[in-house]
Amino acid sequence: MTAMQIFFLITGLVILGSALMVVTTRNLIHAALWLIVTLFGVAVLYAILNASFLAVVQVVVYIGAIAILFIFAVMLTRKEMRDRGPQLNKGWWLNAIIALLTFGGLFWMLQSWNGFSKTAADFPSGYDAVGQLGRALISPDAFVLPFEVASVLLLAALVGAVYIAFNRK
Amino acid sequence: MNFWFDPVNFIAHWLNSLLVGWGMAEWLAALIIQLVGVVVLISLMMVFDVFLVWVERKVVARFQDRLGPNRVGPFGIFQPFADIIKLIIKEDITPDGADKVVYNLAPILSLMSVLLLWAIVPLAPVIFGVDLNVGALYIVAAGSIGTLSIIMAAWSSNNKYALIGAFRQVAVLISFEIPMIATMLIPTILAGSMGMNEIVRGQQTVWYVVLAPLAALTFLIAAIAELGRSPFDLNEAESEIVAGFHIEYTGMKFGLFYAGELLHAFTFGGFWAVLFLGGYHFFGLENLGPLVAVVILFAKAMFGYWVIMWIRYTVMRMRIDHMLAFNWKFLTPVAFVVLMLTALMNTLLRNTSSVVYIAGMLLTNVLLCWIIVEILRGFSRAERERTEGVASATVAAHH
Amino acid sequence: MIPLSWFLILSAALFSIGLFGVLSRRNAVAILLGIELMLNAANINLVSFWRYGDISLMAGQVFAIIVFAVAASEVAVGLALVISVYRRRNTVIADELDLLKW
Amino acid sequence: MQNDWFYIGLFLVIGLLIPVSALLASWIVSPKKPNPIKQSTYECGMETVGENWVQFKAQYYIFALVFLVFDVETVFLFPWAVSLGSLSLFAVIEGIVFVLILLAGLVYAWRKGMLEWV
Repeated sequence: MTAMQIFFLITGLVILGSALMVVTTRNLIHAALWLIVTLFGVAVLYAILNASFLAVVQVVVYIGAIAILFIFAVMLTRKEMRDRGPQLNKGWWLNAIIALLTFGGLFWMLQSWNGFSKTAADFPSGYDAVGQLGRALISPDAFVLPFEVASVLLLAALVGAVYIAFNRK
Repeated sequence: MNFWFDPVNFIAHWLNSLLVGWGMAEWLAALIIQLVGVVVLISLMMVFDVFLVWVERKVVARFQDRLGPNRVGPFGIFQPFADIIKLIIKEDITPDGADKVVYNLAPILSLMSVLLLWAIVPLAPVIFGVDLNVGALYIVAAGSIGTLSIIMAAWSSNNKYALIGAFRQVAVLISFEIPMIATMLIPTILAGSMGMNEIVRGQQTVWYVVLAPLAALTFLIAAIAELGRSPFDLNEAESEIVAGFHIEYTGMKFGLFYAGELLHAFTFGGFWAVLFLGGYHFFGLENLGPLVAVVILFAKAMFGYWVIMWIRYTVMRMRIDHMLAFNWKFLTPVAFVVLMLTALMNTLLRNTSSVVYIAGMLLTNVLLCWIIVEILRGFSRAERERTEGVASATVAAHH
Repeated sequence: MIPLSWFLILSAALFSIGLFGVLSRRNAVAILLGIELMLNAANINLVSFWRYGDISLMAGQVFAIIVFAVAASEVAVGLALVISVYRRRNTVIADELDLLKW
Repeated sequence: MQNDWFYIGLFLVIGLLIPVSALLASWIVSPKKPNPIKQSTYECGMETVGENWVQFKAQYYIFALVFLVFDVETVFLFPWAVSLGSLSLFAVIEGIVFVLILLAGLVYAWRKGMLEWV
């Protein structure tokens, strides 16, 4: 057990624990705050995986924008501060079984794959992942089309969201 | 290895040999050295923060034709220590109905988000926390933790004014974040890297404020809005919502918000210096030694901080609709146009001689500035004619 | 060094928790929170496959960034729908939105 | 690169500990004499009426929405900006097209009057 592995296990426990709080806590603002803990844990995982750019982007996009939007939406769709009534469906135990089965199925499927417990080579120091990413996003024989399509997707989302939510008559 | 030219490594080596000489494991010694470095840097910033309280009070006093603190010690320099003692021994009130955990966490996160920024500031060529290759986005990430702390503070303190103040503040923060990110892209393009060290190194010959003056100006305006300072201090419009999101905070918790705000202003002064004013470069003076470079950077950061204070104590508060319209209808489009033009001109001119390159970039900015001013003039003329037309129509109706 | 399996198991667990949230929550906003968890689980997989494969192939990271864009669009449109429904029906409980069941 | 993040992690921990220790010092020293009036919500001396729930202005949400879209867009632009120095003019044009598409969204929101404060 190396220090890195212990650190990974702690991060993983924090992620899973806070994710459980997201789906079970009664107070929706608390659920959004727990989601932020989960997302921050995922950012730490990206840092462990040497994906610095994605780690920072995770914090910028998820915590800085998506979580804020969630908190705004929770505040916008409530008549009072307290959450009344049950927060889970009646058949929640059935759903828990479905989720457990999904996890079991995924686990079984993954462990039968021969690359399951692969280890990675050491990360070359001075490897410019951000520059590589930029060139991959721009070069015509790589991902230039997804790059432009993402822009169109965001445009469509903006137009659609603005139209749906605030169509004044 | 010389103390004058590489103080950090000199001390680190000395500490390392000392600790290993005591029979300590190599990795533990390395960890302790890193820890000492972090603690020293953060303590330095906290001590500086105390000094900033005095600077801010003294400067605002001069702007308002007063003397400012002048009783405790020479020039009142010990006033902040009296303030700190007062804050510490003050009773800490938690209002009924507050969400205790979130309520206590918010001021801590607020100060932490500012302290985190100092991890990437290159104080000198050899004195810096860490040379992160995603520095520019890291600034935004730390800022988003600050935004979060505002929402947490307001929601958990169970107060109407706090919530209204936080909504306003967050709306302004997230709106002005867009031009700020867009202008941070420009030094990134010019230096070819997001790392702060690389950006400062790229300004050895010419500061980016010469190559992209419009971007520097836009960044300053967006930074002032990010700080929630006048003319963008709607979050604490005293006559409307008392003190904004930290209305229910007393004692040391309020002190943390206050300390965070002051240090944030100074930090953005520092980033303005790093991104546009050449960082620790000052016409070759930084070659005298890293400690001189640190002094240069702090002087430039202080200049940025002073400009922010100057604007704060001179300009009146804006209305929120004007503020958001100013951002979305003016600052954001301008920032993106500057970004596109800079990227284009940089690519077109990069193979020419440096004189042509600098002149070309500067001329592009001047031309763009002229076009923007012309558009604004046309717009305001139309607006004036419209309002005058309305006014004369009402006058006519009255007769 | 951490084996790839740990990342995959973690992301499978996160995905299952998100799935549970989507299936069990009554509030529509909370359902969207569950979907965020599932998207994050997918992203962990993409990035760890990038790291454990050939790091000079950027497909994993590019896909992860595209997932960020998709997540942002999903949240924007999803929450806009929730708000629109709340304005018309005055509820965000998914079970009570049964107009199409008739 | 992981060493960099290790350093940032240390920074995070110390940056948390310093405010916490300030709060602890204050907690040890300060008097604690709670009473109901002191604990009540501060509204300039007026009795607090109703819950702290205020009508949330939908306009704030629109700005958050527009912000979200632009935030994600700039994330795409950072790798582009970093590698711009080694790319051809064609790549610059691609980035400009990307920005223009997004600005079209801003123009749409503007023309629909969504950016007005009503």
